[in-house]
Amino acid sequence: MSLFMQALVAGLLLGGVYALIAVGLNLIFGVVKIINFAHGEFVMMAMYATFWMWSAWNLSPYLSIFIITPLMFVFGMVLQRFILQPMQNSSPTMKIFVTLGLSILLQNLALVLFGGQFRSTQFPWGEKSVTVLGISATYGRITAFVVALVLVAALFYIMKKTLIGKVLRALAEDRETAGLIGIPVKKYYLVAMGLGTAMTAIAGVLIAPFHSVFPLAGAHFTLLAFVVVVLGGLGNMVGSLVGGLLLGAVETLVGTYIDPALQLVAVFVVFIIVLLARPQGIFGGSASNAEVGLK
Amino acid sequence: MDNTLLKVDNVSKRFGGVQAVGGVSLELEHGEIIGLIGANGAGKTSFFNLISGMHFPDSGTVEFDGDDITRLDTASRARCGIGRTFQVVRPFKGMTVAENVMVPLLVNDASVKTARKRAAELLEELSIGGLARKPAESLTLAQRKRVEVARALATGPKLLLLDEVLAGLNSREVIDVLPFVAKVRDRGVSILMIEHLVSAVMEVSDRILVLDHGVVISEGLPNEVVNDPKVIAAYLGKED
Amino acid sequence: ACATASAGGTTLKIGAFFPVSGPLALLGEESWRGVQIATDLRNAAGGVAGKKIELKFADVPDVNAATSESRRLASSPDVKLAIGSYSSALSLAASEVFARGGRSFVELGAVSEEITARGYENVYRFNPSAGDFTKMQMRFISEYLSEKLGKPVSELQVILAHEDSAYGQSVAENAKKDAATAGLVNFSTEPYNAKSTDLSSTVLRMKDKSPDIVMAVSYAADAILLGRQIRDNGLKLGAFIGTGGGHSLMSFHEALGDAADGIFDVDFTQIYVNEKFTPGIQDFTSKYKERYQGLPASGHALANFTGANLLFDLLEKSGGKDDPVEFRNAATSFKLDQGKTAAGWGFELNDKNQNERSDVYIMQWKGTKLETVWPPEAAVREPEIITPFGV
Amino acid sequence: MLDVRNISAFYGDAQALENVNLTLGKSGIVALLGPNAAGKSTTLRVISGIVPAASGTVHFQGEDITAASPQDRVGLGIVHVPEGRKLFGTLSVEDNLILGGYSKRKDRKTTARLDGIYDRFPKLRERRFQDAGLLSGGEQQMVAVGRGLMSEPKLLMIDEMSLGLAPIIVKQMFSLVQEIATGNMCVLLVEQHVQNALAVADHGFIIDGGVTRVSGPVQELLSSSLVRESYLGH
Amino acid sequence: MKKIHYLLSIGAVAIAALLPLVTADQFVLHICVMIFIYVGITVAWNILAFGGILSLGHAAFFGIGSYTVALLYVNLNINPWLGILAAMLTAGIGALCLAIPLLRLRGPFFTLSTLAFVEVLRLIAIYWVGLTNGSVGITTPPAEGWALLSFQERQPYYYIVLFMTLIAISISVWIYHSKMGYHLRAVASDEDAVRALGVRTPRLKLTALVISAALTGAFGAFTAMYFFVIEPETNFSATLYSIQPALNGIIGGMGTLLGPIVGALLMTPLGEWLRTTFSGATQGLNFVIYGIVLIVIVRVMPGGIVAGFTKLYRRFRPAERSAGSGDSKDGTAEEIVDDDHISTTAGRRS
Ligand SMILES: Nc1ncnc2c1ncn2[C@@H]1O[C@H](COP(=O)(O)OP(=O)(O)OP(=O)(O)O)[C@@H](O)[C@H]1O
Ligand SMILES: Nc1ncnc2c1ncn2[C@@H]1O[C@H](COP(=O)(O)OP(=O)(O)OP(=O)(O)O)[C@@H](O)[C@H]1O
Ligand SMILES: [Mg+2]
Ligand SMILES: [Mg+2]
Repeated sequence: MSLFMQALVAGLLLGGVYALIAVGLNLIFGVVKIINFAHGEFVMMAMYATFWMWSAWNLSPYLSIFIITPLMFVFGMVLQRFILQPMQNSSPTMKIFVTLGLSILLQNLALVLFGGQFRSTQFPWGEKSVTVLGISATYGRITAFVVALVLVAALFYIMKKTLIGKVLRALAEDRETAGLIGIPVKKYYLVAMGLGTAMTAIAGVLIAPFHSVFPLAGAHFTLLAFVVVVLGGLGNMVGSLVGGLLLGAVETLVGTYIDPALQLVAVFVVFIIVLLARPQGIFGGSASNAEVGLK
Repeated sequence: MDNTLLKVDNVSKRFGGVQAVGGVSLELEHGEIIGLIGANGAGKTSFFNLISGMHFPDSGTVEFDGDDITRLDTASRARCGIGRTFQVVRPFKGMTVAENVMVPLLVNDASVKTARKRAAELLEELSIGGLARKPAESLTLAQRKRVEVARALATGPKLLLLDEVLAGLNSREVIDVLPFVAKVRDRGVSILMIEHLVSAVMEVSDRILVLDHGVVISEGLPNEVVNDPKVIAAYLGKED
Repeated sequence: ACATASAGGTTLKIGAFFPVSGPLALLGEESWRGVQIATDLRNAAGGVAGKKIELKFADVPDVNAATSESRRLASSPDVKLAIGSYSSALSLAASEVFARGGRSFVELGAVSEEITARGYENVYRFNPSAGDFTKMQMRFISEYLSEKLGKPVSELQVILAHEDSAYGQSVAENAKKDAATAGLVNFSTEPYNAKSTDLSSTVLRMKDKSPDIVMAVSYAADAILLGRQIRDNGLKLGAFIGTGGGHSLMSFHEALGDAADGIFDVDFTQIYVNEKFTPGIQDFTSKYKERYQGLPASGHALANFTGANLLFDLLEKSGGKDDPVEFRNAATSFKLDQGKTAAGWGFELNDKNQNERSDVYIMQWKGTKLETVWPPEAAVREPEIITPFGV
Repeated sequence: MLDVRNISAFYGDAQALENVNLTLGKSGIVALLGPNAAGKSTTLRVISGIVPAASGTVHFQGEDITAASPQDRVGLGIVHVPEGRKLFGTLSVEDNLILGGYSKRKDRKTTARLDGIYDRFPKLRERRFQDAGLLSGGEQQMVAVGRGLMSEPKLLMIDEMSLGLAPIIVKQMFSLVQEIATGNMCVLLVEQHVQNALAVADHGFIIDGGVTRVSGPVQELLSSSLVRESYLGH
Repeated sequence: MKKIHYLLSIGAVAIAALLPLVTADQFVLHICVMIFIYVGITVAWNILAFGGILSLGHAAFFGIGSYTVALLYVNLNINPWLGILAAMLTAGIGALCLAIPLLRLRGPFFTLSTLAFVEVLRLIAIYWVGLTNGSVGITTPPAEGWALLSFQERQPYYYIVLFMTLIAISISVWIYHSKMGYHLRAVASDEDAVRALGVRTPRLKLTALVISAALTGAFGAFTAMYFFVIEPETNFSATLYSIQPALNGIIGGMGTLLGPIVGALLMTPLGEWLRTTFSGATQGLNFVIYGIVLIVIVRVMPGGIVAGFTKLYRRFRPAERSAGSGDSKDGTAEEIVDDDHISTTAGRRS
């Protein structure tokens, strides 16, 4: 039982990390409508930034996050402005491959600049662990988990209640009409991409204390993040949280009780099974409005 | 032999909280044209979807040409002879108008050559022969509607479901098109048409069915129906 | 390293395959550095048999690239001999092309048994193989740890956690056999996926078995992750023995800090080793420092350096002739005792063209140094028993 | 107020407009008529800026806006209710309306404007929190017009206003248009119900083949035999 | 097909067939073999793309094909030629396994789950050591001769894969112009509408997927014999055999006939050339350049290379304008309501 609880807690904490990485992707995928294969590389960039600030200025990740997040916001906007925006009208598949090119580029740029070394941010506070009822967890992971919750709640609020959120949802649905009724579409795409990238940066910074930093550090997360977003439902932040937690729990429980070598298999199989039952994801709305007179 | 082509018995369909179709029955005979009118959201298109198999009814049955087709999928129904158009037109992008029409023709006829010829004829018949080589997405709404009709006709239907194909035509153009509808019927195709242009519906329909909130509120000969106070209240509005 | 490519008489062209991009970039690059240093030193000393050595380098991040690049180099009539390749899969691919094309391939770093087990007479391996790693581990456990931990071998609970790449899987296969031979009755393996981003389930399963010793085969990131999660979950161990790869890397110590102290590791020779046993290691170390501004990240550079030097010695003996027959004659007749090269290796090929006198040693982290501690002839100090990961 | 001079426009290589001229006053209803594929929708698109004019000019209140972006034009008071309504189906009715008022978002009068719309369309007040996609066609058209009105336009262009609407709603929409056009607003209507359109409009333009053929006050048009024959069918 | 197309195709085939007579350079021939392999799998991938279906799962079929031929050859001593046929069969069966649950999914949902499918197979190939020898992989025994599909020289491989590729292209051309092609292209635009016209789309998509997978499996099998080494990381590599063919196809022009061929013809040598030219310099530099090239191509020719050149060509042949040729594919509608137009026109004002 205590093994089960420990595995479950570990799984949920891991799920928090997945959710954290997925919320940014959810914005980019759900609003900007880009399957961003460079997502993991955004995480990787933030991890490197965290590492370098820590090694150069001994800056704690929990401080550098306030520098890195805005920087990555700008980075996301620049990307949107100069690479993605000019091809807003080309087919979605073409956009996929721009992001793929970007992913290859960023990964290898990191290799060119920093070499293949595996680096670690050593941050004692994040590594300290607490034990409650025989179940232990480190502060670093708990923080990531809590921030994931907060971010999801904040984004949920933003998307539902604020004007920005409404505009973003409108954009996600029909950007041409949004432009027609006077919404500065490009500006909001910049915002969405910036926001998505900034969220991703937060994820990168927060996992840096317990993950190694190397050129491929983010790549392993890309597919997982997609799985989480699709599983939870496009554009649905709560979905990403639930999806992340579900997959995290599946991963550790299957790993603990069946075989760790199969834990990722289990994650993908669960993903496929859930999609079969709910092709729009757990919280995805039904998309067939076409016959109702929309579009 | 029984002359009934389509027999819909008490079908219902609910979407979440909305009872889109609530127990509608209908018998349509060979060679008949029935007009279907009703307020927006009355459930007309949903009713079409139940007949054409885009959705399955929650209850009730659909019989076509003597067979129960309630559980048959769309494609099979189309093969049985139910052709439909979509209210929200759906031309195949990336294909020319002629190619659009070839798609259904190729279902039965494996030869691309004959399909191409037949498509040209059909388009000519709908007086859009000149558009045959244009990309389908470059047409205006009204043109797209005609392509939609051509495509439905190309399935070789016994029953044609027309969902607001006259919308977007001006009065003059409607007058041009109506005889075509009659001509199709004269070839032995039964027609069920949704239209908001009451004068047009009255002109070609043998009978009219009025839906409101998913139920039939009136049914009968065109003249009877338009004078029905319930129809006037729910649909036509008072003449001023 | 690119000397003027003139007539075959004055230069000796050798193909060199290493993955310096992609997921294997780090240790692939380290390996390649070792070869470059050996070549530079040898060329500075006049080359082999009067010829300059010219390396034809190819980056081979994946098997497709390895095949393509070996085709490319093998299509040049001057390249009759190639070296490589750090990774077993790459080695298998590249050596196939060379061997089937009637040329020679010398592996300097990959450990899978498969490489020399295919029966190609022109494929050689100068470095130790996976079996050498596990044999050394088992020896260390039965001859040393068993006594220090106060349990007979048959009672020791030993788990091998390993990643499931070719390296991990082939080490695990050998470990199972060698553990049985060594009388480790309570031996089990825990495979995990090389791309896992979380190893808590592996750690929890191990914790459930309360092992005395955990051995691990990991690449870089997972080695660190495993260490951290063992620490975070409070898994108490008598000893932890890494198997090359990630546990030899400086980054492993950097990530875990003091918690890494006391971790054992079996690997290719590292620079903190009995220098009497490893003549020439100082040259290597200083040359490496000079050229790359830092210490080697792992033992790979030294292993490849040593392997390349062995190769040059052979070529010296064959009079600079690199065609397959001459080279094989030279290789099979060449013998060198252990303790005569910079890695401490000797040289003698067995019937499968595997260098039987190369070996791995047990090292232990202390401070920022991975010091050789066992067997005694190579050791710089005695091993210490420290609870792993500061649990 | 709006002056469209000699515009031409293309879709790729295909010419949709050749020479369209249009002038609109400060208020009233103007009907833009013409057969299928005449270029009516395209004309509206050029005016709202989603299709660029290849030649010719568009002036609004004396200012040359030929090259202005659609957003800027909305800011100036030109609003286009596109054919097919194009609501944001997954957003609530109220959110759709709020977004319609985006260009005026800073004046803090959004709530007042919303109330204005709800007073005009009481049915929408009932449905304010429902997803717009689940409304019936007529209700959707109301939202579409309401969304356009939210930015308090000076020129409201409605394409195919009564397309697919039940006769009773068509009547409502026409009286609605008449109502809103009494204020300081000009409504440019593209409509296939020619009789109805001409019944409410003050002024009419007829384009065909991308060229303005006829224009003038409605009475004149109604008496023109060309108009009667080609558009009214009698 | 027009006459000129016939002549051009025959010319291209003739040049390809004669190339080995001109050069015996084994590396050049090897690169050609790689190009043909990629043309083949890209064309196979593209059959599904006719239907607008973007699969990133083809590495699964490639891997299944590779393992089938290798396992049959190594364990049961079954002739590799038969193995290729068996590979087509198993890849087809694999496609059925993928299709039955996944083909109902649409758009990115389908695409991403195919990617997950590849991951699952890769992980199973690693895990199931008893069958696949795990990550260590399988090596085919050395041999020589047509009987065993193993040669020292590249020429025989060259002709074999050229032949296979031509078959794949022919199948693809035939499908495009057949009933199936029309139906698939219609599905690409609107599946519901196609169903309403009487086309059994699940069966249609399934057939397309199975054909596409079987062809991919055949190339997987050939590649296994060609490379000798079969291991999960490579043969089930999404990067090499899912993303790369998709990339070739999309860069050339997804769903068109010529696009995938052109894409593969350009991208394969580009990658090889960059690696041989730059890899010695700095770790990863060749990929940095590759990434940039990729972004630039996609940016400059958003409709694909073929469409890009068609457009250029049209620009210089204004006489042919607006004659909307029978199979013109460019979405004029979208181009026009283009944000960028707005930005350029807006720019003029300021
Ligand atoms: N797929 C669906 N999901 C949810 N609700 C739906 C769906 N299809 C239709 N509805 C709802 O069912 C009701 C009937 O819609 P339907 O489209 O049948 O009306 P209609 O009579 O065709 O109206 P109109 O004349 O405007 O086309 C509407 O309230 C609509 O919102
Ligand atoms: N998106 C588009 N792409 C290409 N051509 C188009 C597009 N939209 C319209 N056209 C063409 O431009 C011309 C004018 O079309 P427009 O839509 O302006 O006509 P309309 O008068 O609104 O017709 P309708 O009454 O049918 O709506 C037509 O020939 C049409 O084929
Ligand atoms: Mg309807
Ligand atoms: Mg129009």
